[in-house]
Amino acid sequence: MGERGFHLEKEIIPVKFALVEKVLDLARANSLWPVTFGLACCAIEMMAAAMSRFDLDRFGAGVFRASPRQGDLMIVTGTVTKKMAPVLTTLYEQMPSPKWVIAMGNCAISGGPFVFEGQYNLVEGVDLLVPVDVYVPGCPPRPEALLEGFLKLEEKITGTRRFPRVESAW
Amino acid sequence: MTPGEWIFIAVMATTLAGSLAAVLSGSLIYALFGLVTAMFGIAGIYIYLNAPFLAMMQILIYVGAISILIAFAVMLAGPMYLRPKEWTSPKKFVAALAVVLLSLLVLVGIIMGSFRAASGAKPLIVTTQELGRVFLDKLTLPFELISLLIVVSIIGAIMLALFSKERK
Amino acid sequence: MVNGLIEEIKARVMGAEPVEVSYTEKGYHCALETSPDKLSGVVGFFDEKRFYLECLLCTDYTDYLELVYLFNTHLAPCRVKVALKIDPEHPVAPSIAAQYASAYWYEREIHEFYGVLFTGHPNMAYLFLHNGIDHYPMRKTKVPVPSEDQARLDSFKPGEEEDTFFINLGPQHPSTHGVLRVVLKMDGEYIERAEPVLGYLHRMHEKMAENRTYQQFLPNTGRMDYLGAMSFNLGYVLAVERLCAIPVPDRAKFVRIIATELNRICSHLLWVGAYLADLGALTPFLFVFDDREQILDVLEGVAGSRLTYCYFRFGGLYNDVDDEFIAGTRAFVKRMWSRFSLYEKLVTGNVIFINRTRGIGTIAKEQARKYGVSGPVLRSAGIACDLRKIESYSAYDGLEFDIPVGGHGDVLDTYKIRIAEMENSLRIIEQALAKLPGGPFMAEKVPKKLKPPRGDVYQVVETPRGELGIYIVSDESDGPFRMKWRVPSFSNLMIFPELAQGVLLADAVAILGSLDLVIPEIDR
Amino acid sequence: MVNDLLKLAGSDAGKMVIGLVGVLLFVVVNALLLTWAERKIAGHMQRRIGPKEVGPFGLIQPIADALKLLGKEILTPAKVDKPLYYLAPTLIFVPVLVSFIVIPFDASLQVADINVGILVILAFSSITILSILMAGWGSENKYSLIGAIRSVAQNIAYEIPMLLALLPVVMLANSLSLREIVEKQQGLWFVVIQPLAFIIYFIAGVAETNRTPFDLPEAESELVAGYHTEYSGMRFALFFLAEYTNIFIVSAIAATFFLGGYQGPVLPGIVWFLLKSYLLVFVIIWLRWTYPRVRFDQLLNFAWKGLIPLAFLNLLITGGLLKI
Amino acid sequence: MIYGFIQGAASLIAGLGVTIRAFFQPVVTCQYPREVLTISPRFRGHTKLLADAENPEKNKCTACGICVKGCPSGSIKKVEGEKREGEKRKTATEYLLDYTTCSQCGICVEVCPFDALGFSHDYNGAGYKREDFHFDLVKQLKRSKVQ
Amino acid sequence: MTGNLLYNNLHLYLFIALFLLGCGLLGVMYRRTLIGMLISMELIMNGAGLNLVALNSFSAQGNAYGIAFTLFIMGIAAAEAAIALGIIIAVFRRFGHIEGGQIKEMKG
Repeated sequence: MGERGFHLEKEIIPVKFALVEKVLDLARANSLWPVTFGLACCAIEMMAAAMSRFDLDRFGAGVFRASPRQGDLMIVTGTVTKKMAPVLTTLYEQMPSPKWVIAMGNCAISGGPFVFEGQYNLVEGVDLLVPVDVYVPGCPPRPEALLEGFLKLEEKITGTRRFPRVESAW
Repeated sequence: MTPGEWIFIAVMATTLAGSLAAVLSGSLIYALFGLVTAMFGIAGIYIYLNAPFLAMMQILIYVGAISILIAFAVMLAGPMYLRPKEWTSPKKFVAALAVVLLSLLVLVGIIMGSFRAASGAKPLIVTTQELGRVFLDKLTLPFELISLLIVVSIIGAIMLALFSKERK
Repeated sequence: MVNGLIEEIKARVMGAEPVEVSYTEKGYHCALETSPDKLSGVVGFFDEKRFYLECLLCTDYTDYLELVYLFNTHLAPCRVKVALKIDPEHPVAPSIAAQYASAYWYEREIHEFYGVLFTGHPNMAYLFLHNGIDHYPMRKTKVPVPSEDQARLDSFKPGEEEDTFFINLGPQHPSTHGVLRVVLKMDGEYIERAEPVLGYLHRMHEKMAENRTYQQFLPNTGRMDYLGAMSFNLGYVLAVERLCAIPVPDRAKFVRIIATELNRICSHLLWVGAYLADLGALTPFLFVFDDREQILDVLEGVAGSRLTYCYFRFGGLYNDVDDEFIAGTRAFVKRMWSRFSLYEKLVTGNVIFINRTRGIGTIAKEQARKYGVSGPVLRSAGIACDLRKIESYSAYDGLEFDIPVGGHGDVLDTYKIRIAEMENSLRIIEQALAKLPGGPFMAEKVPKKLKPPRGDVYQVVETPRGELGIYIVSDESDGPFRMKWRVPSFSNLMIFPELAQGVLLADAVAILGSLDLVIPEIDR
Repeated sequence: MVNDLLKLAGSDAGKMVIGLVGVLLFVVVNALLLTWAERKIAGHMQRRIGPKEVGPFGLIQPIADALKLLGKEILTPAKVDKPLYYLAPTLIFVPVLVSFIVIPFDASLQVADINVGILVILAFSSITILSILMAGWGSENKYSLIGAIRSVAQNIAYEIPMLLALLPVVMLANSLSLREIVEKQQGLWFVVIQPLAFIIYFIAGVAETNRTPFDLPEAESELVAGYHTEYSGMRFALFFLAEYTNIFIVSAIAATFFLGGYQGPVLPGIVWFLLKSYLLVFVIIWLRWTYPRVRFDQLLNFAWKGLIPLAFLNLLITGGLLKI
Repeated sequence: MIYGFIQGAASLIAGLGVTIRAFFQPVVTCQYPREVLTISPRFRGHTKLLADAENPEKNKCTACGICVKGCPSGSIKKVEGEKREGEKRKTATEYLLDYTTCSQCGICVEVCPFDALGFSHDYNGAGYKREDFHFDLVKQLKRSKVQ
Repeated sequence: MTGNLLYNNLHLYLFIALFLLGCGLLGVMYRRTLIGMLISMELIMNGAGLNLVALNSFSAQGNAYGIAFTLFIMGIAAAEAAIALGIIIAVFRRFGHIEGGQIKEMKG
C-alpha cells in the first residue's frame, strides 16, 4: 500500500520486455492525452496552456478527450469537494492503465486556501483519493508551470529529460 | 474442389447461419444482424449467379436501407434503455429443432435429386445495360407501378407517423 | 419613488411599518419588518408593483433567525429590505415560491444551511450538500440535522422512475464548463425535464467569511468568479468601504474601472470562445484566448497575477499603475477594435451559428422578473438594466456608455449583447484613460484592523454575468458576522429548467452555454 | 465477371494478396499522416504550431500515438453487450478495404476494376453505419446510443443526395466502372459540367464521414465522444483509423468522379490523383476548424428539403439535356 | 429564399477566409522550454525573504509573527528567530511556508512592518511530492545567495 | 469442366431459397414482436428473389426478367419496410409495446 492509503502499483504487464517497454514508454511520454477534467479556476489556466500562446499540442498532449476511456492523464484542476470525490475516483477507474494524474493548483494538492477549521465539504488533497504523479503548485499556477508539470511527467515515465531546464529567478 | 467452390460453400453457410440467427436469436438486435449477414450471403450468391449489379443492389437496399430502417424501429419502439427481448422460452428450442430437422430432410432430398439432375449449365450472364433495356422496354408498366408504390408507401409511412403523433 | 412607496405600503399592507434608510450608508432604500402571517400580503404587494426578488437570505443571530427578502425594481432602483424573524428552535416560515420563482432555490438553500422549513414549498430537497453532513453548516451553534431530513440529502434520484430515459449532463461533462450536473429526463432527443444539481464545487465561502477578518477574505473574492475576479473584488471592497465609510481617492476609482472593464472584456471573450466550443467550433476559442492573453499580460503587469487578481484593497489599490500599464491598455484597445470584424466574419455572420442560436431559449420580460435573472440575459429580454448606470458606483456616472438591449430574448441576443458590451467597455476604458487623474492611489487613513460599526450593508455591482450583491452584517468585530453573496449565475441558472423544457439536447447545451455560468460562483 | 473473380482468387491469388497488403499499408500510413496533418493544419489555423517536439515537425507524433494506444490496457467495460462491442471496430474496416479495391490510383494501379465499381463503394459504405450502430448499442452507454441513432438518421439522409449527385456523372460517362469514368474525363473534368453535383456530393460526403459541421454522432459538447465513448486503446484507434480513411475515400471518389482522377499533365497519374484527393481532404479539415456544428433537425432538413430536391433537379436536367 | 441561401453561402465563405488567413499568419506560440516569456516584475509567486540591504548575509525578518496572524489560509507554519549579539531585534532562523495552501494574495507582504517579505519569480515549479513545496524561506534565501 | 462445379448447380440455389422461406415462415409464426415478424418477412422475400434469379440464370432463354423481378421485389421490400416502420411506431405509441399477439384492440 502506498503512503496515503492506496495501492500505488501501476504496472499491468507482469513480465517486462525491456526494449519494448522502453519504446512504449517513449511513446506514452510523448502522447499524453489529457481527460478534460476542469473543476475550478485552474481549469482556465489549463485551457490557456492548450491555447495558442503555450500550445500543449507541441508535445503531443493537446488531444483533450472528453471520454475517460480514451485519456492517459487526468489533470485535476481545482478544488475537490466531498460531493465530487466519488465522481473523480470513478473517472479515474474508468481510465485504462497506464494512467497518470497531475494535481494542478493548490486546491488539488492540499485543499489550498479553502481549508479552515470546521470545514465540512473539502477533500484536502486529491492524493487522498487517487495516486498523484506530479504536483503543480500555484493559485492558479501559470501555464508554464503546467507545461513544466508535463515535462516532469515525461521525465518520470522515460527516466530522462529531453528538454532544457528553465531556471526561474527565485 | 476449386477455391471458388470453397468460397461458395462459405457464402452459403453464411447465408444459412444468418437466416437462422435472424429467426432464432433472443434479442432483436441480434436478429437484425443475422438478417444483415444473410443479406450479405445472398449478395455473394448473386455474384455466383453472374448478377453483380443485383448483388450490389441487394447490399445497398437490404443492408443500407431496410436493415437500417428496422434498426431504427428497434430503437424507437423499444424505449431506448430497455432491450426488447424475444422468446427465450422452451418454444425456442422446439422451433430450432423443427427447422434443423426440416432442413436436413430437404438437404438430403436435394442431394439425392441433384446427383440425378445436375444440369451442368453455366449461369447466364446479364449485363446492366440489358437489365436497363428490359426495364424500360418490356416492363415499363410494372416499373412505373413500383415507383408509384414506393411513393405511396413513403407517404403512407409519414402519414402513419404523423397521425400517431397527433393521438398522443 | 421611495416616499410614495412607503406611503403606499402603509396604506395597502396592514400593519407594515416601512422606514426609509440612507442609501449611501446601507445600500438599500427602505426597510420593513413583517411577521410570517403577513408575509404573503407584503410579497403580494411587491409582486403587483412588479418588483423582482433580488435576494433571499438568512442570518443566525443565535436567539433568532432573520430571513431577509430584498426586493427591487429593474429600471428605477428602489431596494426594499423585508425582514422576518423566526424562532431558531422551530424554524418554520411560509414559502413564497408560488409568487416568485426565484425564491424556489433560495428557500431550498436556506433550508439546507439553516434548517428553516418553508411551508408550501413543493420540493425541499437539498441543492448543495453531500451525504456526510450531519449538522446545519451555517448555524452559529451546532444544530444536528433531524434524522427524517437526512434522507433529503440525496438531492435527486433519477432511479425512481424506471421507464424513463435519463441523461446525466455532468458533473464532468464538456459542455457544463465545470462541475454543474444537470439531470435530464429525455424523450428521444427532446428534454422533458431538466433538474440541475449543484454543490460539486461548494467551497464554503460564506462560512469561511465568518471565520476570517475582512482583509483575510479578500483573496476569496477572486476565486468565487475566476473569470470576473475584478468585479467580485470590486464589489467586496465597495461593500466594506461602505460599511466602514472609507473614502477612496479618484485615481483609484478610475484605475478600478479600467481594470474591471478589462476583466469584463476578458470574461466576455472567454464566454464567446467557450460558447462557440459548445456549438462545435473550436477555432474561435483559440482566437479569443489570443486576445485574452493580451489583457492578462496587461493585468499581470499591475496586479501580479493572471486570474485571481486580488488587486483592489479597502480604500484604494494594491499598487499604483505605471506608464507601461497605460501604454499596454492603449495598445490592447487599439488591437481589440480591429478584432471585432474578424469575429463578425467568423462567428456573428455565420449562417450555421445564426440558425443554431436564433429563436431558442427565449426569455420574456415577465419571466425574467419572476426568476430575478440579471446581466446580459436580462438585457436580452429587452430590459435596459445595467447597474453601472442605474445604481452607479465607483466613478461610472462620469463616463459615457450605452446599455445594449435585445429584442427577442433569445440566445442570439445574448451573444450580440455581449459583443456590444465589449465595445462599450472599450469606450469606457478609453474615456477612463483620458480622464485618469493623478494623486494617491490609496486612501490615507485606513486602519490595519477594520472594526466597522454594528449594522448591515448591501452593495451591488454589475459583473460580466449580471448583478452581484454582497450583504454584510457586522457585529463590531474585525470579521463579518454574516456575509451573503447574491451571485448572478445562481439566479440565471434558475431559469434553465424552464427554458430547457421540450427542447432538443443540442439546444439545451446552447441555452446552458448562453447563460454564461461560472460554477464556483453558484456553489460558493 | 465470375471468371475474373476466380482468376484473382485462384491463379492470381498472389496479385490479390499484394494488392490487399498494399491497401492495408496505405490505409495505415494515410491515417497516420492525416492525423498529423489535421493537428498541424488546425494548429496553424489557430496560430499555434501543433505537434512539433516529437520527431522532425512532429512527424513521429502519430506513430507515438499509435504505439501508445497499442500499449494501453485492453479494457472492456463490464456492462457492454460483448459480441457487438467487440465486432464493431473490426467491422468498420470492411467497407474501407473494399472501397480501396476499386479506386483507381493510376491507369494501371487498381486492385480490381469491377464494372459496377461505384455501386460496390456505395453498397459497402452502409456497413459503416451498421458498425456504428453496433458500437452505440453494444456500449450500453446513453451517449453512445444517442450518437449511434443520430449517425443512422444522418447517414440515411445523406446517402440519398450522395447517390443522386453521382448519377449524372454515371449518365455522362455511361459506365459504373471508376476507371472508365476517369477515362471519359480526358479533355474536360466533370466538375465543369456538373458543378452543382460536385457541391452536393461534397457536402453529403462531409456529412457521411461525420465531420464538422455535421459531426453530430460524436458531438463532444453534447455527447462526450458519441458512439465510441466506451472504447479505449486499440479499439478506439481502429475507429479513428476508419474515420480518417473514410475522409480519404470520400475525397478520392470526388476526385475520381469530378476532378479527372489520375488525369493530368506532366506528372505521373498517381501524383495527380493523390494531389487532388489530399486537396479535398484539406478542405474537409479546413471546414472542421472553421464552422460550428449544425443542429440535428437542421441537419436532416438540410438534406431532405435542400440537397435531395436539388440533386433530383440536377439529375432531371442532366438527363433531359443528354436526350436532346 | 434564394437570396438567403446565397447570403448564407457567402457568410460561410467569409468564415473560411478568416481561418485560411490565420493559416498563413505567423504563429503566436511561445515555445516554453526553449524560449520563455518575460515575467512581469510585479508577478506574485510565493513569498520569499528579502536580504538586508546593509548586511546581505542577513534577512530582514524579525520573526514577529504578524504575517502568521494575517495569512488567510494558515500557510505560514512556523517563524522562529534568535537574537544575535549587537542587534536590537531578532533575526529569523526558520521560516516555514507551506506553499501548497498559499493563495498568493500578498497579504503577508503587505502587513509586514519590516518589509522583509517579497514575491519570488518562481513561476514554473512542479514536483513529485507535496512536500517539495514546503519551503524554509531562510534556507532558500541562503541558497539563492550561493547561486 | 465448369459444368461440374458446385455453384453451377441450380438445386443448391433452390435449396437455399427454400431454407430462407422455411426460416421466414417459422419466424413469422413464432416471433412475438412486430419487428421480429418484419425481419422474417424480409427473409421470405429474399428467398423468393433468390429463386427468381437462380431460375432466370439457369433456365431462361437469354432474357433478364427474373433479375428484373428480383429488383421489383427489392423495391416492394423497401416500401414494405417503410410502411412497417410507420405501423410499428404507431402501434408503439398507441399500445406502449410492439408485441403482435398482445394487440387486441384494432379499432381507433
